[in-house]
Amino acid sequence: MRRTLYILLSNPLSAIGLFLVTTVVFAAVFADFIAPFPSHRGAVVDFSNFNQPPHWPNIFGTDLVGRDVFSRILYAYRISLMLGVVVLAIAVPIGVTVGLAAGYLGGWAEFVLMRLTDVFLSIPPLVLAMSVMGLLEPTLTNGMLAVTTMWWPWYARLVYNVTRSEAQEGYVLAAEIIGASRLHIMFREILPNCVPSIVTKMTLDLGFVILIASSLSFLGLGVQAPTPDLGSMVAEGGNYLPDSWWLTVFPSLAILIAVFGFNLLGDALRQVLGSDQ
Amino acid sequence: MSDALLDIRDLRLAFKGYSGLTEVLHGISLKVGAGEKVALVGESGSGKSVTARIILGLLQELRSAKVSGSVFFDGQDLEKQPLKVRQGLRGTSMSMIFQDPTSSLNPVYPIDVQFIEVLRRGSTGIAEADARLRAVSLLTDVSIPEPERVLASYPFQLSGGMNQRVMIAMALANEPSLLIADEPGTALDVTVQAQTLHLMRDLVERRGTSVLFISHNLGVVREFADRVYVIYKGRLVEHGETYELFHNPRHPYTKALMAAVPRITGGGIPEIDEAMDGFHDAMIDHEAGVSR
Amino acid sequence: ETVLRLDEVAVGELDPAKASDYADSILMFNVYDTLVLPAQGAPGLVPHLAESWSADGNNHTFKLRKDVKFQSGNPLTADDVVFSLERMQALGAGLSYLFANVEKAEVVDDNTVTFVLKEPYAPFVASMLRLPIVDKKLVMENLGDGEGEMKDWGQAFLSANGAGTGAYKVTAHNPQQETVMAKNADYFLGVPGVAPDTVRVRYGLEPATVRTLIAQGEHDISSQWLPPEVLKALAQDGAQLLTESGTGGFYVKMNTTKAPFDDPECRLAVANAFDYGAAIKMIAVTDDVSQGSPATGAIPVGMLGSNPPSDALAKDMDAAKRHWDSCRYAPGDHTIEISWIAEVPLEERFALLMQANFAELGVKSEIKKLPWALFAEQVSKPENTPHISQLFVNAVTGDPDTLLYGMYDSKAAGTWQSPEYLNDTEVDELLEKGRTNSDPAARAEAYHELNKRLMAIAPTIYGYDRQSVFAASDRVKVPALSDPSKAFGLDGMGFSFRLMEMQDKN
Amino acid sequence: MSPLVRLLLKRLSISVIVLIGVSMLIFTIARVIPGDPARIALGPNATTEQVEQLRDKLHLNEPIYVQYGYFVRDFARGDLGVSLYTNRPVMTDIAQFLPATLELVIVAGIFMIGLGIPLGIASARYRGKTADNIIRVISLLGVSAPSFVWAVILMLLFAFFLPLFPIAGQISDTLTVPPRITGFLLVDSLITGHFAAFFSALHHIILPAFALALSGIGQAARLTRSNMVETYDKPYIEMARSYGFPARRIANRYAFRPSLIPSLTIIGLDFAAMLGNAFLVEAVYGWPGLSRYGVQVILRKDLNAIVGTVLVISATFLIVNIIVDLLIAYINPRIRLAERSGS
Amino acid sequence: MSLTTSTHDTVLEAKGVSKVFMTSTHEVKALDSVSLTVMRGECLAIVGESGSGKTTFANMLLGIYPPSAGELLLDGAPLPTRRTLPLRRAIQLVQQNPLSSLNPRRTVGASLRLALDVHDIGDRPGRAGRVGALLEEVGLPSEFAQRYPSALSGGQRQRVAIARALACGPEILVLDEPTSALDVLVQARVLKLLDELRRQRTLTYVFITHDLGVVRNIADRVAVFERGKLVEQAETEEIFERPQNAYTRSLIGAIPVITDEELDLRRKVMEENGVG
Ligand SMILES: Nc1ncnc2c1ncn2[C@@H]1O[C@H](COP(=O)(O)OP(=O)(O)OP(=O)(O)O)[C@@H](O)[C@H]1O
Ligand SMILES: Nc1ncnc2c1ncn2[C@@H]1O[C@H](COP(=O)(O)OP(=O)(O)OP(=O)(O)O)[C@@H](O)[C@H]1O
Ligand SMILES: [Mg+2]
Ligand SMILES: [Mg+2]
Repeated sequence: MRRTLYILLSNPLSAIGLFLVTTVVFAAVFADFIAPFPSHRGAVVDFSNFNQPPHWPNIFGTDLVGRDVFSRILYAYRISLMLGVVVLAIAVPIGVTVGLAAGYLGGWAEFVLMRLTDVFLSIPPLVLAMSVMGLLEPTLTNGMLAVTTMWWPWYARLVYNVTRSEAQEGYVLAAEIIGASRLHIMFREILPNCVPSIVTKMTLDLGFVILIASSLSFLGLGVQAPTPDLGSMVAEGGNYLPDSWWLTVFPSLAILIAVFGFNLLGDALRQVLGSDQ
Repeated sequence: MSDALLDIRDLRLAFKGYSGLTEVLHGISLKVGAGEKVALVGESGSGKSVTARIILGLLQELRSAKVSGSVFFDGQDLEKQPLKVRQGLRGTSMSMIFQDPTSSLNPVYPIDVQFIEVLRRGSTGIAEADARLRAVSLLTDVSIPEPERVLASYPFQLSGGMNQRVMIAMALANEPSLLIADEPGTALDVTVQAQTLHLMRDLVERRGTSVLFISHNLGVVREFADRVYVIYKGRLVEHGETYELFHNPRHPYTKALMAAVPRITGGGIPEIDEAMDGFHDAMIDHEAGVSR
Repeated sequence: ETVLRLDEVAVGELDPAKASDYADSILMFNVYDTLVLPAQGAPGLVPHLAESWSADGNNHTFKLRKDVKFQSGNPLTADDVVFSLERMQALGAGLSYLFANVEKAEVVDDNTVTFVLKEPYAPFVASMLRLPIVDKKLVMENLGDGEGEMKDWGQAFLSANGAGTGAYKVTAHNPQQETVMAKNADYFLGVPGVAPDTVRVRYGLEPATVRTLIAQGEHDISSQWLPPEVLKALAQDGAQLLTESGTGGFYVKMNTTKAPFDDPECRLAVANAFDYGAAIKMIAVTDDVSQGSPATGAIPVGMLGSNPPSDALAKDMDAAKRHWDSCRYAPGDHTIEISWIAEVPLEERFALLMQANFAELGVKSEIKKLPWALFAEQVSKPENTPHISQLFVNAVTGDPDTLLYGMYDSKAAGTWQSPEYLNDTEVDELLEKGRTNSDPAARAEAYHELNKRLMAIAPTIYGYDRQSVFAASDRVKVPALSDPSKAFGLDGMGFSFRLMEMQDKN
Repeated sequence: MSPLVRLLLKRLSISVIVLIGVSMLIFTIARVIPGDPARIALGPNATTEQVEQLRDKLHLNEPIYVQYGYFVRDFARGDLGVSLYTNRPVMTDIAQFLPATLELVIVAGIFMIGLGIPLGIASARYRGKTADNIIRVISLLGVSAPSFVWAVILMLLFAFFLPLFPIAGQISDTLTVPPRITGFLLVDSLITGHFAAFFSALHHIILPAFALALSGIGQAARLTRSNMVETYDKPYIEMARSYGFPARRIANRYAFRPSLIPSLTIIGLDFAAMLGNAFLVEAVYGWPGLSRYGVQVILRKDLNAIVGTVLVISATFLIVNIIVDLLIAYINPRIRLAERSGS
Repeated sequence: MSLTTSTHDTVLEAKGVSKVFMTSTHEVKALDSVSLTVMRGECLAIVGESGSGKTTFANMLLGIYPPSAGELLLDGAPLPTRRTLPLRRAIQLVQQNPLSSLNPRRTVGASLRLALDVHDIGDRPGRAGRVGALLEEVGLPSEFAQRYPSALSGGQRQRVAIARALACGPEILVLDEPTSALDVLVQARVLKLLDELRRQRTLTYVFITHDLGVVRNIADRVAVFERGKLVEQAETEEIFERPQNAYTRSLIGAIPVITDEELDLRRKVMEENGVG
């Protein structure tokens, strides 16, 4: 652990990544203390100061009902991170199990599971997510579920590929010869060797989950106003370009910075964990 | 001095890693005369292959490798030569047989493409058909039964032994003045191995090629080499004429090495004491004082 | 040649029997003609395809002009009028509900047609504004697959082609991309030379796109759905602002079947807590132009039965608190669901405004964004209908009946217009009186009474009287949208291209 | 039968199975999205009888497998039904919108491959040097934002503040659109020799295609780099170097081709993912493409159109993947020459 | 030291075993009706040119794939391809490549522990101790249980692989070129270890190798494969002193050696074989 940290800090790029991620996480966790206008996370309207370009104390300007964009971005990070974490926490185990089973068991299991994965992969993600939302009430939780539905196949595929090559390794054969059960081989022998790829993809994905979720909220699924959400801020602000540029530019940059940070970190992790897919 | 084709002086090598520098070579000096067959033997990981790669200038380009010392080739200090010149020597004046036959051939090109490309290094502008003919004859030399088929194949379609023979044929193709052979026989049966040794010997006699021969098969070394250097953990520990060395090994490590070889006359598995007494003793040079 | 370029948010429905929204209306009013037209700059109707009309009890007879030819060259006859009505009724789409009361239409002679109503309906002639006349012969030649004698009633054909008498002919129509129209040289009223030669209506452009295209002189008239900020920016860049005065309003509708809004006191409380001033501020474009004016009641100012502008509604927290005190629910009892239609971003801001306003009463609320289609589906059941729905509703014929009946009559409940589910006998009676009494004065009286009653039981927060604002380049002059004396009292009629003037500056 | 043909047949048959799976899934999904399609289609004022009539006509009152049966029957006749939303055959709608999307995605794909891969090669070749670091940061930035954020940022920079590119549409309004032959504006204008239209179309497509491609470019560069770097450590590269081949030749010939194999799969997936992402970009740039149509029809629960659109997108996705697989097989002799199979 | 076969019974028997691999382009006959027996407690060496089917034979012994023809018998009973746990336990493998045969993400201890857990050897708390004992048995300190394979040298890894194979207490150990990746010093240590273990535990070895020097010193009997066929099978002494088959003779004649005595032996064989 200390070695990892040391390695991360010794490379300027990964140090920046670590810094950005820490900052974003910090901002999300302590938004209540950092945000100049904590109440603006909710339904506050102030028509004496709306749609204003950046100025003190609204350093990122104000939105169309007079709320502080900066404060809202801080709170949006909170939602985004939670969403990303929850989605991955569900999607990854599903995808990993499917991928492991298909990659290791082969035969019919492989055929059925991978074709199923293909089916999900070949349907446009938003359609898939919407359909899940179609069965359920449009709430944040269900939005997460919807994103999860479209996310697991990517892990299934990744793990499938890694598993297939790992299954050729001597240690798998060794475990088979000893007589270890398939479950043991999948989860205790092969899975640890997939972990680097998975962890790396997860850091990279955290950013993308945030983005997809925001596309969903554009469709009326997921995070609801007045809860701040980066993706919806960009999408809605886009209507007011170029005049009210701050409505889109700052949330866009916020996404970029967060995801960039996660990507840098993911890259660094990939090196430390020694997995180049 | 000038009669040594290859003269390595005080070669040091360290690798930079997460845990700092790891020294691999601690000052190696060795010479290979023109037309001479010199063997480098020693334990696995002792630095044989890296020495070979430094001679070709392959390691120097690695950022993590710190190389110091000098390599004289044909009287020129290679480290002082521009990259172009060094590159020019490779594949023409010096070539190398790599340790791992199958992974040293490009998996996505058939053998003929790779072979012809090598031939073109030696004789620029050689016609495709001529090159092919030459490749066929070279492959026949290394006892490959169906050279045409082999040429049309991809490395994965050939056995390890076949790939190794292809590599040997390639390395000999341009009749270099220095041939570095890094474990050229690992994947071969003893009969084929004998054949390839014969081929190299032939090249030495015909062309005056010098060979630096790396192996841990002491039997092969004994049959092939004129002189032997023994390396242990990045240091040369013993050096001498082959006959001298095999009949009178003086360094504790060399002795242990000799003792460890299972004899075909039987006698059981040799006793190896776990303690490595004296392995780090200073180098013993059987030729100290003899000028070469 | 001159090209007029405009855009609409929605998909253009070319079939006149299916036309319902603003974009459809623009297509319809230009490709097709109706028997009557709204008078310019004044209330009332003027002859158009019909030279004159008369009423006899439940029979309305129209005399048609003899010189009108369809774009196909076929002459217009009474047969076409009857066909158009039957087609409208058969398809049952769009605004056909306006004709649910028509028993039948009969050809009296080639140029005379009589409509027979089931029940008396005072604003019947006005509803003729929504009966575009289609070319029966042409349609019958182009019937598509379908069952029965009329097969598909020419739906396939009319969704891609024009079959009207209008001043503009459709030359290309792609419902999601654009409709291109060209002048009809043989129009029976003639089309002035200054009117645009070609009109391109594009669909679904983003506000930012429209904003830039207009600024760069590559677009002429925006849709009315540009957010006020964008209009403001365009005006500052020198674009002209066109307006169409409202025949409708912004209505914040409360589900009267769900607690706490099943108690009128609670409804009154929130109606008083609503910050009308902030709403007006939100939609202001410039000092003179706004997307709306203060509401005075349920009926927009200027319409039959409306209150004078001086009666503007205002936020009154004391009254609000008082009303809630007499409500049988405590403010914290329920979480109010405030919905907004995803396609109308402005509504999100009103939702936020309400959330803030209601919070002052101690009422908790949550905001829910609904795509239109989902909303339309949800409001068909009272239990699925959110506490609060925001809607822009207008009188499709300019008559208050077409505004109010659909919203408040207890029999009309369960459509997108009536998420209040209001069931009030007094309202029902007054609505009935307004639509059946043929005496204008009596009607005015009835609507006044209705207005009062609707204020007293507050099924709705009457947000503001809507006014459509369009940004336009200086290449085009639109008297009907800039000169009050030339304005029509009907949404979309201002977009009669034949009345526009292109300033050719090349 | 050559192994390539065999592979093609195998992939095709798998794709057909997947497509059947997709059709069943999407068919079911389309029918469980809340909202009565008939009611939505007929508008808010339709009567209950009218709605029921339409439901009957659409077979909506029958069990879902029966409905699927009807669908399969019609599909076999090349009929995807009529869109309730545009009142046109779904085939017509798709034929209208697919080319615009494909054009956008293909141009984006060209950017992705044409820029991403060379950047990756350069980065790997100069690994550790400044050029490498710059390329790495750029490509990482590329993948750090979704296409719609890039669309907005690029539009703001290069259409609003620096008006180098048009902000919307496929072609300048003032030009007459060339007659529809292939539906691809760029191609049609070239065929008809309408060069003004061609250049205008090109001018219009650059920004959206670039926005769509940016993360793909980054991804391709990163993948190519990491695979190349890995390849550079392979003994056969060292062997090539030992023969004194020039660095350029080694990069472009010896290292590139083997490293392309693992990259290609992901690049193929990415390319296909652009199909789905295109709608966000299409929305920002007012691009009259299919993805946007897809979102519209979902919102309106236009059953036939949903199923049709999804099938078309999935089929495109599968076709792209088959092409990629064949390409890989072509490059990788191991697959081309022998598919190993135990007995 | 070589044990005479007569005092031992047959433990493993191959009867006309063949293996054909089907590839998309052609059929590979990897093994062609090989019949041989392995006696309890002996060390049978299998030598032969590369590609002669040695690994294929080993794989079938371990049930990795079934023979195309013929059958395998263990203690006279047919040996199915799908192995029950006791059968798995009976035959274990030490693979050629010590690096890939150990899971890089699991500690040495965990890899050893697996065998104990699967076969339910000893009680749970006792197993940690057993792991240590196994390591010590192969001459490694018991602390190595905490290490990852990457922290071990090639020889050490090979010892761990041996310890793992021993962990389940097999009767038969199949060793597929267990020392070909090691240098002679390490090789000597591993061979010594194997030899000692065999004595202590009365194991049976099937030992695949290229190195005839090794064969000479560890095997009781030798089987020579050439192109999928068994061409000679005899006691080690016999093979080296009086090889019958031409291929065997050419093998022995080409062994590189380091001492004069060896040279003499080789020369003798070469002369008999008529090679100059
Ligand atoms: N690129 C590298 N980075 C770090 N360490 C390296 C690198 N290449 C070689 N080494 C280390 O240098 C040492 C010498 O390696 P070398 O390949 O020369 O051994 P060798 O004598 O050829 O052994 P063998 O007989 O097994 O081939 C080893 O410890 C090896 O781990
Ligand atoms: N899965 C397989 N599919 C096709 N052919 C195979 C397969 N496995 C082995 N072979 C072929 O069977 C033959 C015997 O292979 P095997 O690995 O048993 O040889 P070996 O004697 O172990 O050689 P080496 O000494 O090189 O390890 C070879 O020609 C090989 O190419
Ligand atoms: Mg080496
Ligand atoms: Mg083998």
